[in-house]
Amino acid sequence: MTKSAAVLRLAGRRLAASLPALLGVVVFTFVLMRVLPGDPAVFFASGPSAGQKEIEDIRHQMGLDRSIPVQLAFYLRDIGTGSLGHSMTTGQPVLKDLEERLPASLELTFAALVLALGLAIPMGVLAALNPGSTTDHAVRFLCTLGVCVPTFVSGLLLIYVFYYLAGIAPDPTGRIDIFASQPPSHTGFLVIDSLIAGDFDAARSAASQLVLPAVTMALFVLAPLARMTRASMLAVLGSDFIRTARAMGLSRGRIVFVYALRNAALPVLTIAGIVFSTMLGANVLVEKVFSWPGVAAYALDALLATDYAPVQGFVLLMAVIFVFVNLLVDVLYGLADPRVNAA
Amino acid sequence: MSALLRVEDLQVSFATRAGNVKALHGVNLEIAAGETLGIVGESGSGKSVTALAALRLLDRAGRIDGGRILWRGEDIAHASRRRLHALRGAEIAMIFQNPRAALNPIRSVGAQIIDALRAHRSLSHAAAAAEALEALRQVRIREPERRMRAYPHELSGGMCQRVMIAMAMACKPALLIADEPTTGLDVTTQKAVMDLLGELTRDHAMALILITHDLALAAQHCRRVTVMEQGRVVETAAPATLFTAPAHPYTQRLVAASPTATSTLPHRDSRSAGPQLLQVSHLTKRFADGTLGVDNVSFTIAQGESLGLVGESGSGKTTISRLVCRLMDADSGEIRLGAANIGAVPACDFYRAPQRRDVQIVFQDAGESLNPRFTAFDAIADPLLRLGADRSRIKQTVAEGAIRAGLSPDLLGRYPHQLSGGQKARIGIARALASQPKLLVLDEPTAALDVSVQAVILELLDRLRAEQGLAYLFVSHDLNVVRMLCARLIVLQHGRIVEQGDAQSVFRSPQSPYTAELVACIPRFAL
Amino acid sequence: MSGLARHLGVCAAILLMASPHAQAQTRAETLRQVTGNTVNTLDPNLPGSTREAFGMSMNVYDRLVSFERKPNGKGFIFDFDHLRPELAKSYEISPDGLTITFKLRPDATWHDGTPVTADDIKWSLDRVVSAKSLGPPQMQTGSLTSSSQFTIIDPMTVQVKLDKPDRLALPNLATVYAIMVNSKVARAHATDDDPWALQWLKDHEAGSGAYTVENFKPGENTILRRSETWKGSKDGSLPFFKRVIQQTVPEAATRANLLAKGDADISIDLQSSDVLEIEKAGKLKVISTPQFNAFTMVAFNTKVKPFDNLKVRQAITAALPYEDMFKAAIFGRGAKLFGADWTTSPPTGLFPQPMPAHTDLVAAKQLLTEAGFPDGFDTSFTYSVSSAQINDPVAALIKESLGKIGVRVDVQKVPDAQFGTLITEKKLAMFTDTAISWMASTDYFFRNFFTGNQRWNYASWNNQELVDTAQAARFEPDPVKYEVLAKKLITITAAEAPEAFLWQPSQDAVVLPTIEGYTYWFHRQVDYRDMSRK
Amino acid sequence: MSASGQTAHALYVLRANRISSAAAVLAVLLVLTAVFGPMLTQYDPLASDVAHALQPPDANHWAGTDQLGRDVLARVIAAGRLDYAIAAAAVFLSFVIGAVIGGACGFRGGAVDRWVGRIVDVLMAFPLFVLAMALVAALGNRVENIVTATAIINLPFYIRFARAEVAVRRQAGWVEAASASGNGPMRIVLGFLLPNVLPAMSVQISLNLGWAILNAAGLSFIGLGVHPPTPEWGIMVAEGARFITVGHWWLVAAPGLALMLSVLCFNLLGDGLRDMLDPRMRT
Repeated sequence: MTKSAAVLRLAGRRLAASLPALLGVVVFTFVLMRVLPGDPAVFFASGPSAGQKEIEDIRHQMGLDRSIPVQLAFYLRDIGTGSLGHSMTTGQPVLKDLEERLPASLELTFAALVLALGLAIPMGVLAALNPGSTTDHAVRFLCTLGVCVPTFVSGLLLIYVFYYLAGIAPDPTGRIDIFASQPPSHTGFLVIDSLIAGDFDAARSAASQLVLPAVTMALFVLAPLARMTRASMLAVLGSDFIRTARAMGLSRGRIVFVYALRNAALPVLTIAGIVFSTMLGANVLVEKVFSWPGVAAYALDALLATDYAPVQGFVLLMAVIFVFVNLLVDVLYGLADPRVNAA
Repeated sequence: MSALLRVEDLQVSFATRAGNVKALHGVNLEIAAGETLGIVGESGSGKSVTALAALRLLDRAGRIDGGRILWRGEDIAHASRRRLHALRGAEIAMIFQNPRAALNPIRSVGAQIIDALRAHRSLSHAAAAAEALEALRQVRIREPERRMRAYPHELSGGMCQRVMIAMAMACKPALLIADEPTTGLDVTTQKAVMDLLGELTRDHAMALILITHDLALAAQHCRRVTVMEQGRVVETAAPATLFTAPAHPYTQRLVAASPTATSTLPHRDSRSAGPQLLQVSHLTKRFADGTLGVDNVSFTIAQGESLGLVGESGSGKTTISRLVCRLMDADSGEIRLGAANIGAVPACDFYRAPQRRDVQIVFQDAGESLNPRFTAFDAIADPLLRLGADRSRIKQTVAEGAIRAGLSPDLLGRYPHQLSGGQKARIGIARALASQPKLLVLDEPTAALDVSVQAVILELLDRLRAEQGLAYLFVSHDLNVVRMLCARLIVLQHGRIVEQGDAQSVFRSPQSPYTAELVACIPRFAL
Repeated sequence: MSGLARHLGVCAAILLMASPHAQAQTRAETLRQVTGNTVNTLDPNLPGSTREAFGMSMNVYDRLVSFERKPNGKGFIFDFDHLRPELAKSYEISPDGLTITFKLRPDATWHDGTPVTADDIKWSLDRVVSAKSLGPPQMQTGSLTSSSQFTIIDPMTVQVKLDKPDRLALPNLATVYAIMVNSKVARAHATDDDPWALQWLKDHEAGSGAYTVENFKPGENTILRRSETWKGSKDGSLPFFKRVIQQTVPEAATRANLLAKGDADISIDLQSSDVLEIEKAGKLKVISTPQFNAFTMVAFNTKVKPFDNLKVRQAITAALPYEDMFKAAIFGRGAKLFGADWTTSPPTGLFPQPMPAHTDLVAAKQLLTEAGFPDGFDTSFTYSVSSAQINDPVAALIKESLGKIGVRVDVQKVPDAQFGTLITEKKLAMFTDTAISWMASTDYFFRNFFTGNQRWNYASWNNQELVDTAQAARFEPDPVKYEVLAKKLITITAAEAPEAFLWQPSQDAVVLPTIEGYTYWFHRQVDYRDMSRK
Repeated sequence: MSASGQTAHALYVLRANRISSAAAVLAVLLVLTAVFGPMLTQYDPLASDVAHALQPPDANHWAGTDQLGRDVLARVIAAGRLDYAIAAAAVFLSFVIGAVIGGACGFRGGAVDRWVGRIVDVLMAFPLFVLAMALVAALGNRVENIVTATAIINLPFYIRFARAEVAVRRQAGWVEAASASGNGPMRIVLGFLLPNVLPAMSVQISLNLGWAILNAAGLSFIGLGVHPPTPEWGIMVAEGARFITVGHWWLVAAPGLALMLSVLCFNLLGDGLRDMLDPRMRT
């Protein structure tokens, strides 16, 4: 009771404290976009017959004919009213675009994170139980191998091998087979939506589309997660209370899983939170390679087109998610670790 | 007498980065049912390793190279994992130093006791909970129902040790091994825990092995005491024999070095009645969390005088040492050194003040107070360079300082990790003396040292004071030690002075009940 | 709320798709195109419209007229010189060339089932010359500037009046922008700020074309369904494909994989290297068409030093490694615009055509010395990120080759938006780009790309003789005289060397062997209406 | 640690950890190749030979030739210099600035610390790769800007790291001792705290070197890398990856291998360093 109240208070305080950072993100992005050397109006007026007048029109339409502080003020006002402006690239309101694309990114990132954790935690535990052994070195080498291949290379290779050569994987063109029917949207996660709709073919299609990109991303984050699991497991296994548990004759399974792993999971949770936020923003290249209609690829296209609003919206969204994920991690941490309350 | 546990020629080694290191060179021990055995030794003597090896709890690097560990006649040195699980906790239990760390921080203490119970007996959760509650009651924890749900961080160190004891006793083992169970606890708590331990083992006819560095403690609580040195048992005898007629030279040294109510130092009483050097008045310091760390404390120190500051943890003694030495700012009050009001200079600017060289400090943990990246030479030279010494003579000055502190100049090129605890303590002293201060604040300078080293360092400090006419502010929790070095002392409790006066008289006839309790709790072996 | 509405909409779409009608549309009746880009608006007039949006509008909207097509190699190519009625039943040009009369089809209907009327046509024509969009500047090139030029004669007849007999008036009505819109629907969504319903038509269509939009997800895919009431084809038949999926697949290698596996039917934007290998493997059909209404060049900024010096331009023109670039950068896939052997006058008045440029480093060095740069000079060479695949090698070769005559080149690869800005602001010294014109007419090319102070005058060239000649050619009705003027334009350009012409890149359409009917259109997109599966 | 003690210790760790030793040897080889490599090959990495374009590896061109007939091996070797220079410069920049700012904040605390913390929060909240892209796009894709962008996105980590490490040690006895010995705050941070934080940071540095190379490669993939014809692994891999399907595997093989090995080396080396510092804290 007092605990949940404390957690809530913590959450509220953290959210309030993150507001200046969010404002900073907005302003910084805004200014950064304005110093980009391209003129978006020129870019979008680059049809075969567009002249100076069209450029001026677009400039006016995008509000670029005003001074930067005025533009910023307008932008902040728009954010206040829940609008993130329009994308010139897709012609849609940025909010709508992000709303449609965020579930795709989230679904992929979640799948990748679950996959990575599912592999990294057992590997890290195994390595920590036998430090210095061949298993330990093998785990370390394998995980490191994953980090040193750029995601666009591993992605293209996976496609080449599993789609082109072996023909096991579905065509890497988005979230669901283009010929399959899209389930009605409840969660935005196609696999879950399909299951809700009882459409198992669609669910299988959506899930199989997820595999390759999720593997590509998971490979890249395996190393930090496994390393952290190993290190924190090692630290916990070497701690006094594990010795107590052993001295009390607790079974090995209980010591490893209940005593050690639960304690070791806390730092892993923190890293997992960071990994999640980073992946969500950094899977630009994976989304590109797998034609995944996510937010990062959207932002990349906008950035190259000097399309301000989507980039600004994307960065703001990522910052908000970053704040919320951190908060979630803190809350989970607080629930899992009784010491946090005391602090 | 049939032995409950017999250790025969036990040899243990550890694989370290420097190669294989032998920790035990054939240790022999035995303890009968219901008996109490003390194992005493300084750091590195192998006393804890013996206990851990007996329970096969050595960490990954440790290995039993030879010998037998007979539990009721069964050799458990090579027992299966399954047998060990059945043995540990149920037949032999063990409790450790630093009880708070020895408990799982994210599991309620009740659950941990229940875990221990259910590891050996097929109990329902409810039955186990009931027994756990009973166990807590047995170790005299107040409100045991509420404590069942408490987490270790919510309990005091003494309470944690009681929980540990409850857990260890839960399955009614025949032998309890207590590895430094009271080290790090305040002297009053220490007494309570030891009394409880003695009482419980007696009541349950349980054998107890008490491992400690404190000879007096072992002598007080055990029927027989084994003295270990560098992985070997040097002597086993009844306490009285050890104290009166130690057979082995090492035991003799150890007995001699252990401070008792009657130990003295040659120069203690040579108080030069010099003019007043330090005057502290109405010193008050409130911490960030709102508690009063130091509450209206006033005292003076004359030139060449040595004042003792005694108190348990949280009494404010360390805070006062930092305030006096201008490493921390007080909220109110004055600190005067001679004519200068040094309390008026903010701590962060004091490094530029001319009085910086006059007040120096020796820290509690000598190792931790040395920059790991500085050689002994650098450490001693640093204050010389900063506080304006003759640079051209620096080598010579440092060497002289080292010799004065009893440190061989050959060691000046070494880094802290290449030096022993005693050597590091000497560097700390040499560094503090380098700027030729008038007042030296000694913050538990021997607390982390073995008794034999402590004795030497105390002697050194005593001699230096006499030679250099230094004034000391000596901070310690150990009444015996304070009494050896200081003629006058102050007793602190909760940041307040509860008693002050001549050391001998405070010791002999304490005025405040708190001081009386402190004095009473000092482990001593009455012949 | 909009969320709820969207949910309902999706549910409705699901129901529709689940219906037997939808399921009957098998894979064979569906065409799947994969492309690196995306349709970003359904109304091609919108500023910022992508090329894919242009292509999509051809399938969704009808225009009054359409270009004919003619066989070309394995496929077809559009015929700029021949037009046919599309939404119009017929058209007639008055002998003085000042009036064009369109008769409408009595049986033509909009996608909502209502008949096409002269009102709709008048409104649509007004829209394309009046709305603040890409339409007016394009229409202007065909002397279509004001809504007063369009009059309703009767419910089935609309007349267009011109000031001068402009050869480009009718072709302009066949271009992308001149879409015919269901004015009743569009007007219902017009606002005071937006009288031409530009906003609404961005996400919705109100046309009469061969296909209706089933699903429009910018950045992901656009799915079309055949309109069973379409009347605009040449012979009145319906297109073969009942459903068309145009899907965005950003990675070119993946697009090639999809085709190789037979999972996609067509792609027109594969990398040259992939096309080359696919052609070698012979399993897929590659239809290569040099983009005869385009040219790739190296432009010199004639306003800045040292490119204001003719000899410098000539020297660089002679120092470019044409053959190597042609071979290494585009793998020879295109038509050369260099290496011609005429000196004074070109053999025809067609443009673009090969120019008399050759790699001759000795001559280049000589020219450079004459220009006063015996030790060369420092300059930069710029191109856009999106064209890096071709221009990375081009830049490397140019840098190497110019280095041999002492010209030190700093290569700059800049994001597209920045590239556009730099060109418009005339800040680049030397750069490469590909120029495209919908109107494959010599005078149009020269007026658009070599005169005036606008973006497309890459070289910022100002040659009075050329300007005059181009203007004269525009309104010259006599083909013979026109040919003379056209040749003169080309001769001046060859002599003055404002740009070094490289090639016309090929449009490589890669299709499954069973797919037929691909046409190279002026807008360089796929027209699904002509295509079929064997 | 004394020099000899440190060497002995390092040797012990290397012996105990074969992978780290192999990585160390390989790292030295790679760096040597980057420095002296251009002398090993007869080919000019920039010289085109269109007649011999896209040749698979043979006796003359051990790693084949690219689209312009340039020797892939010569380009891979030349690219090493640039990539290592980019990574080293970026990491050095962020390390120096981060250590000083973080060190000062960790030692001082207070308002400055809070404000720097806020700014770091802002940077951390950014999707980092997108920030790098935006910075390179804004500043122009030149080598120095790629270095700057990489340094900036690394900066918050170094500040945090240095801050945390310094804050932990601020209360240490030897810091108090330094203060008692008459050392001012500046001298304590620069002379005492940072040298002690350095070993822990060296792990970060090593891991970051690999990461910086990957970052440059990622920027190249989206076209924001260095300008051609400058050879750079990221560009070569990005271009080569697109040639995999058509069978020109050698275009990606050599640069890909070089890139992978380098990143692998730096990562394993970082791990090894961590081992050397503290066997239990290998995170």
